[in-house]
Amino acid sequence: MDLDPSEDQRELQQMVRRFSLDRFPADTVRDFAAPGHFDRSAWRELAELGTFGIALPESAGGVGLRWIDTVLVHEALGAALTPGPLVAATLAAGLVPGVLEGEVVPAIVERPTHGAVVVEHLSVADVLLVIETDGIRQLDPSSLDATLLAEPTDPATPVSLVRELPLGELIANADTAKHLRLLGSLLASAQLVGNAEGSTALAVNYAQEREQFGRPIGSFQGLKHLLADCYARTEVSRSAVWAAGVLVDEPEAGDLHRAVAGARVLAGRAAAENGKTCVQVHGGMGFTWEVDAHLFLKRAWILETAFGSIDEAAEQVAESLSASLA
Amino acid sequence: MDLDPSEDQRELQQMVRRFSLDRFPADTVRDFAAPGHFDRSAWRELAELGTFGIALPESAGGVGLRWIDTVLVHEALGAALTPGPLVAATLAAGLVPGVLEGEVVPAIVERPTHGAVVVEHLSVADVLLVIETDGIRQLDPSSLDATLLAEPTDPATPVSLVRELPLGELIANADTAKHLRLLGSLLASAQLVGNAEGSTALAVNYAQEREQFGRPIGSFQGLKHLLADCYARTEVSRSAVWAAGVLVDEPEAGDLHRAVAGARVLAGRAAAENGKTCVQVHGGMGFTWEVDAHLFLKRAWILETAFGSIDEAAEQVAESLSASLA
Amino acid sequence: MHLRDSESDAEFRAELRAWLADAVTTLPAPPDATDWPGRRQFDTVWQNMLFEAGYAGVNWPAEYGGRGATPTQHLIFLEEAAAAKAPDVGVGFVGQMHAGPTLIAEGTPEQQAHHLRGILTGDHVWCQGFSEPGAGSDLASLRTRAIRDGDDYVVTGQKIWTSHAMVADYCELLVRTDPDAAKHKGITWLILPMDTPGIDVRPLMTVQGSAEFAELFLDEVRIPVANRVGEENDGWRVTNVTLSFERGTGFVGELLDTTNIMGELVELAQRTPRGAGTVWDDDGLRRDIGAIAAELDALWAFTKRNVSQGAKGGMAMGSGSAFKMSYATVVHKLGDIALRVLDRSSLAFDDIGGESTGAQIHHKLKGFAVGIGGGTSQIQQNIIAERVLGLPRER
Amino acid sequence: MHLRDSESDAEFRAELRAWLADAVTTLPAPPDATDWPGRRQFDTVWQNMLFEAGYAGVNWPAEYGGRGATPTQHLIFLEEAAAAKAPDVGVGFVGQMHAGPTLIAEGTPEQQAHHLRGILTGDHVWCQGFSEPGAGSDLASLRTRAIRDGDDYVVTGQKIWTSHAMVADYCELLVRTDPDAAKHKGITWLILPMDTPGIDVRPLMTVQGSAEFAELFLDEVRIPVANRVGEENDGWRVTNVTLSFERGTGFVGELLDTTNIMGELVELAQRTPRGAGTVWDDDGLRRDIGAIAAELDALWAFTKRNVSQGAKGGMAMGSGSAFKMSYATVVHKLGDIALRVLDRSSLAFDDIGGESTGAQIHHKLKGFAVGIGGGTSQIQQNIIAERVLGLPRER
Repeated sequence: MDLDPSEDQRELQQMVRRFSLDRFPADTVRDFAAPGHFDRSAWRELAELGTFGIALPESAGGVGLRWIDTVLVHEALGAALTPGPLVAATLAAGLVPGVLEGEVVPAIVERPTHGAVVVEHLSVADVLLVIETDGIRQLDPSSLDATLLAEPTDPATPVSLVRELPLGELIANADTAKHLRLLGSLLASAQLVGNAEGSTALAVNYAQEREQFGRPIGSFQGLKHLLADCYARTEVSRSAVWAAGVLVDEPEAGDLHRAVAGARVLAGRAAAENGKTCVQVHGGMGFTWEVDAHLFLKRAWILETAFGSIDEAAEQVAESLSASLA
Repeated sequence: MDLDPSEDQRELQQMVRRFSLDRFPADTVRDFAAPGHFDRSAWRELAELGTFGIALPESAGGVGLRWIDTVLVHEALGAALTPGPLVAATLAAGLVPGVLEGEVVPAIVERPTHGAVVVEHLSVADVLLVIETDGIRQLDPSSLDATLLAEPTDPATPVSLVRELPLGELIANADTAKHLRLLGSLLASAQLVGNAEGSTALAVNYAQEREQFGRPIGSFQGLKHLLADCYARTEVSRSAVWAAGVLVDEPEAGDLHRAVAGARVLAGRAAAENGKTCVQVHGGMGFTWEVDAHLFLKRAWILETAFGSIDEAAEQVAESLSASLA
Repeated sequence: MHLRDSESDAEFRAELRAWLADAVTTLPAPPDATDWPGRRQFDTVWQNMLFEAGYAGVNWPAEYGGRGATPTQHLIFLEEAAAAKAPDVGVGFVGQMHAGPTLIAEGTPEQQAHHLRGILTGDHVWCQGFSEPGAGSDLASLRTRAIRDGDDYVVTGQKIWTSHAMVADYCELLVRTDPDAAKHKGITWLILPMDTPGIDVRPLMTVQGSAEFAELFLDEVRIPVANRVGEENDGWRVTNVTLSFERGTGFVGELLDTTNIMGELVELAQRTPRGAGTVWDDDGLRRDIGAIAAELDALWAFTKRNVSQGAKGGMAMGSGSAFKMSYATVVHKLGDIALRVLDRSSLAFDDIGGESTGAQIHHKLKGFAVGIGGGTSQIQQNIIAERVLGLPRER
Repeated sequence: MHLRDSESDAEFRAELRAWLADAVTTLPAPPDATDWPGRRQFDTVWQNMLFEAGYAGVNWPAEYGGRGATPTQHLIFLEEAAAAKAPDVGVGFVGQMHAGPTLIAEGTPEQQAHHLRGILTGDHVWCQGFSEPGAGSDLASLRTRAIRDGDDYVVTGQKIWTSHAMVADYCELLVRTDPDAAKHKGITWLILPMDTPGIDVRPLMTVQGSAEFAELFLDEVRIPVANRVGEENDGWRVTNVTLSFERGTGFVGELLDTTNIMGELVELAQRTPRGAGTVWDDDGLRRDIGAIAAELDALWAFTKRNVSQGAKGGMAMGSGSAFKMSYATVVHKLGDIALRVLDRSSLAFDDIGGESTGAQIHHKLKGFAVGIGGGTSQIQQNIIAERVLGLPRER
C-alpha cells in the first residue's frame, strides 16, 4: 500500500500546472468561451506534453503510465483552471485518431433520457462522442442542429444546445461506454479537487495581503477557520479521489464504482464550498468579474454535473451499502 | 399587525421563567426522570399560576388570554428547562377535569401506525390521552403493560415503552384531535425556541468568564461567530413560532398548518444547533454531566420528535407550496 | 399581538390595491436591463405616478412631502406593489432610501428645498459614493481626499459599487477631510452634482456578467462647501443617522424577489423529468425546498416583528444583522438546491428547455452580493457578538 | 501508488488473520463496562496473548520489545483485529500509545527496563494526568504544582479526563515545576505510581451517563526525582516527542467504530417502517447516509495516505488536524441522521423495538468527545490556518 505520490508524480503535476498557467493565463481563461478564443496551437502543445495519453501504452503513442497518474494530471489541470475539453480528449484519445496529438478536438456527452441536451465545447469540436447504453457513438458536430448559448455559466466553457441528437456511428461497445463514463466522472472529480485547492490558495493569498481594520484580514480567526475548513475539505476529498484513481489500476483492491461515486460527492462539495469561501473572503472584490474567484466557483459548478450529479453519486454509494449488507 | 409582544406579555414570560427556575432548579432537573423525583406539589404550584389554562376562558377556570400567550409561556418554560408533561397538561386542561389545577397529571401520545410506542411522563401520569385519527381517547396508565425505560435520553423526561395500546374511551372528536396535534407541535416548537435561547445564554456566559491563552474565550472571533449564529437562529425561529401562535388565534390571517410546520423546522434546528454549540463552547466541561449544556441539547432532541419530526414538517411545507401553485 | 390588519391599515391596503390594479396597466413595457436611459425614464414615470397619487415617500414625514405613513403601512405598500407586479424603486433607490432621509435629518433648509421634492417626483436620481476598493466593510478607512480651497472642496479619489451612476444627477459622497484624524473622524458628507467636471464613470462588471454597478474616478473635482451636509469631519455620524430610519422594511424587496424565485423553482421541479417522474417526486429535494420555504416564511415573520418594533420606536439591536446573515444563508441554500434541480441546465444563464433556468443561476450568484454588500456576514456576526451578546472586543 | 498489499504485507496479513481467527475463540465473554477490575483482567489477558504471539507493540521498535513493523503493517494489524472482532487496546491505551513511546524516546535505561516490558505484556496499566479543569486545549497553562524536597517532588493539584485511573498502576503526569516561567516552560514529566499516598481518584460522569473517565486529586503526593522523564522544566518537549510516533494510525480505532455504527444504522433504516415502506425508501435519507459512507471511505483513504507518508518519514503538517476536524464533523452528521432514522426511538438509550437504537445515541454524543478531546476543532483550525496556510498569528 502506498497512497502518497512519488517525487516523479509530483513533478509531473508541477510540470502540467506550470505549462498550463503559462499557455492559458487567467486573462485568456476569462473569456475562453467566446467564439474564436479557442487556441488550437496551445491545445496541440498541451497534447504534445502527453496530457491526453498518460495511461495509454507507449505502443499506442501514449506515455505508458497509469490511471492514477492521469488523475494526478487532471488535478493539476483543475488547479490551473485549464480550459478546453480536457476530459473528452483524455477519454477519446484511445478511440479517435488525432485526438491524442491535439489535431482533432473532441466533445463528449451522455445521451439524455429526455429532451434537448447541453454539450460543452461542441462549438470548437471536430468530433462528438455520445455515451449510450449500447456503446459509444461518434457524430460530426457540423451535421448537428446546435445553438451556441450566449451566456455560458463558466466563461471558459462554451456550451451548445442540441435539440435532437442523431444516432451516429458505433465506435465502442457497451462495456467501454460504461467504463469511460466512470473514468469521466473520476477525472472531473480530480479536476474538482484541483479546483478546490486552487480557490483556497487564491483566498489564502488575498487574506495574507489585504488589510482591514489595521491588520491582514487573514489574522482574524473568523477567516482563519473558514480557510482551515477549505484545507480540510481539499485534503479529505483528494484522498478519496486518489484512492479511486488507484482502484482503476487495481480493481481487485476495492470497490471501484463506489470509490468513484464517493469521490464525486466529496470533491464536488469541496470545490463548491471552497469556491464560495474564496468569493466571500475577497469581500466586494470577489463579486467583480476581474478577480478570479468566480472562475473557480463557476468551473466547479460545471464539473459537478459531469457524468452524474452529486445526488446521483450519493445514491450510488447508498446502493453499494445496501448491496454489501444483502 | 403587531408581532412584538406587549409589556404584559413580556412580564408573563419573566414570571413563569423565574417561578420555574426557583421551583425546578437545575439540580432537580438533572435527575427528574428517576423514579420518585416528580414533585407533585411544585407541579400544583405551576398549575396555580394558570400555566395550563392560559387560553382557556375564565368561565372554564382559565386565564382567558389567547394561544399566542400560551406560546410565549411555553417559550419561557423551554428556556428554564422546566420538566414535566407541560404540553400534555396544556392540551388536556380543557378535556380532563383536574389537569388545569395540577391535581391530575396527564401524558399524551399519538397512536403509532406500527409497533410499540414510547410515551413521555407515563410513569408519573394519572391519565393517558391518545391522539387518533377518529378523535382523542383516554386510558388509565395503571391498566397498561408499560415498562419504564432505564436510561431516558433526556434525564428530565421519563420515558415508558408500551408494547400495545388498548383502544380506550373516546373523549373528543376527530377535529379536536387534529387541532390538538397541531397545538402540541406548536407548543413543543415554542419550548424549542426557549431552549435555543437558554443554551445560547449559557454558552455566552461561559465564553465571557472562561479564560484561555490569557483572555476570555469569548474574545476569540471563532467563538463569536458561532455564538452570533446561535443568536440569529433563535431570533429567526422565534419569529416563525410567534407568527404561528398568532395564527391560531387569527386563522383567517394566514396558513396556520404551514406556519406550524415551518416553525418546527426552524425551531427544531435552532435548538439542536445551539445546544451543540453550547456543548462545544464549554470544551471538555461541556462533556461532563454536571454542566447544564447537555440538558439543553437532550431536551431539544426529545422536543424535536413531539407531534411530528422536522422531516415531516418540511414535507408539509413542501405540500403546501405545491397546493398553493395548483 | 396580531397579524390581521387594523381597520385603518385595511382601508389603506384596499385603496392602494385598487389604485395599483389600475395604474400598472398604464405602464409601457419595461426596458432592457442594459438600457440605462430607458430604465431611468421608465422608473421616473412610475415614481411620478406614485407622487401624483400620494404614494411617493410613503414612509417619509409629511412635512417633507412624504405620506408620513407608519412602518406597517410602508410594509403594506411594498407587499401590495409586489403583488400587483408594480415596478420596484429602481433608480430612485439611493435618493428615496438614503440620501433623502439623510437630508431630512441633517440637511440645511436650502438643501432640503432644492433636493427633496425632486427625489419624490422621480426627477432627481442619486447614486452612492461610499465604498472604495480599499474600504468596503471597513468603510471608515476610506481615502478619497477632499482639500478645502476657498469655497470649494477639491476631491480626488476612487469609489466603487456606485449603482445607477450612469444616469444619476447627484451622488452622496463620503470624503476624507482630515487625513490625520482617527479613522471614524475626519470624514465629511458631500452632495456631488454628477455633471461636475473631473468625474469619470466606468461600468463595473460583476460575477453575474452584467454592469449593474460602476466605479467612480474623481480627479480634482470641485464641490462647493455649501454642498456639505453636517459639519466638516462629522460625516461618519451623518451617514449613520439614516440607520434610525431603518424600521424593518429595508430587505422587503429582496425577500419578495427570493420568494418569487423559490416559487419558480418549485414549478421548475414539478415540470423537470427525472428518473421515472419529476424532480419534485424526490423526497429529499422536496423537503429541502420545503425547509427553504419555511425559512423564507420565518424571515417574513421576522420582518413583521421588526416593523412592529420599528413602529414602536426602533428595531432591537442586532435584528438587522441577524436578518441579513440569515437571508444571505437562505439565498445560498436556495441556489444550491437550484443547481441540483437544474442539473445540466445550469451550464448556461440562457434559459434551457423553454424554462426560466437562467434566473435561478443569476439569483444564486446574487447570494454573494447579499452576503457581502453593506458589511459581510462576518461583520454582522461581530456586531451581534459584541453589541448584543456582550462578548469582549478582540483587543 | 498502490492499494494492494506488497508481498511481505500480504504474508503478514495472512499469518495474523489465521492467528486471530483462532485466538479470539479462546476469549471469555467481555465484562460489563462498569466492571473496572473485570475490564482490566480481560484486556490484560488479551494483551498477554498478543505478546506471546509476537503481536504486542506492533509499531514499537524491536530493540524495546516491539515487533518493529512498518506503519502499513500496524494499519493491517488494526484492520484485521477489527475484522476478527478482537478486543481493542482497552486499558492498555495510554501505556502502549503514549507513555511507552515517551519512555522509549526520553526515558533512562533504568526507566525503560522497569516499565516497557510490563506495558507490552499487559501487566502494567497506565493512565494520563495531563488535562486540568482550567487547562484543556490550552494545556500549557496547567497549574498542578510540584515542589522539590530532597530527592522527591511534592505534588498538589487536580487532573481531569484521566481514563482507566481506577485500575492504573502508573500515571504519566505533567506538573509545573517553575511557576514563574513562560507557560510552555516550567513543566516537568513525571512517572506517578498510583499506589502513592495522597491520590484520590473520583469517577467523572460524562454526558453519556457513564464514568469512563476520572478526576485525580493530588494532595502533597511525593514522587521520587528518579521518576522524572527528561530534564526538569523540559516536560513540554518530552510530551510532544510522541507526536513524531504518530504515523497515521491514531484514529483507526475510532474510524472502525464509526464505520460499524453506520452499518448498523443502514440495517436499522432498512428494517424501520415509515410511511408505506421503510426509512431506507426515503430518497433524501438514503442519499444522506450514502454521503456519510462516502466521507468515511474518504477518511479511510486519508488514513492510508497518512500512513504511507508516515512510512516515508512523517505525516504532512496539518494532516492530523484536518483528519480530526473532518472526523468529528462526520460523527456529528451521522448522529443527526441517526436521530432522523430513530425518530421516537431516540427518546431513550435503551434499545427499542428489539433494535440496537441506543448505540446510535451513544455514538452521537461521542461526537462531542471527538470534537473536543485532544484540542477542540477550533484549535485544529488555528493550527491549519497558521502552520499550514501561513496566515498571520492573531497578535
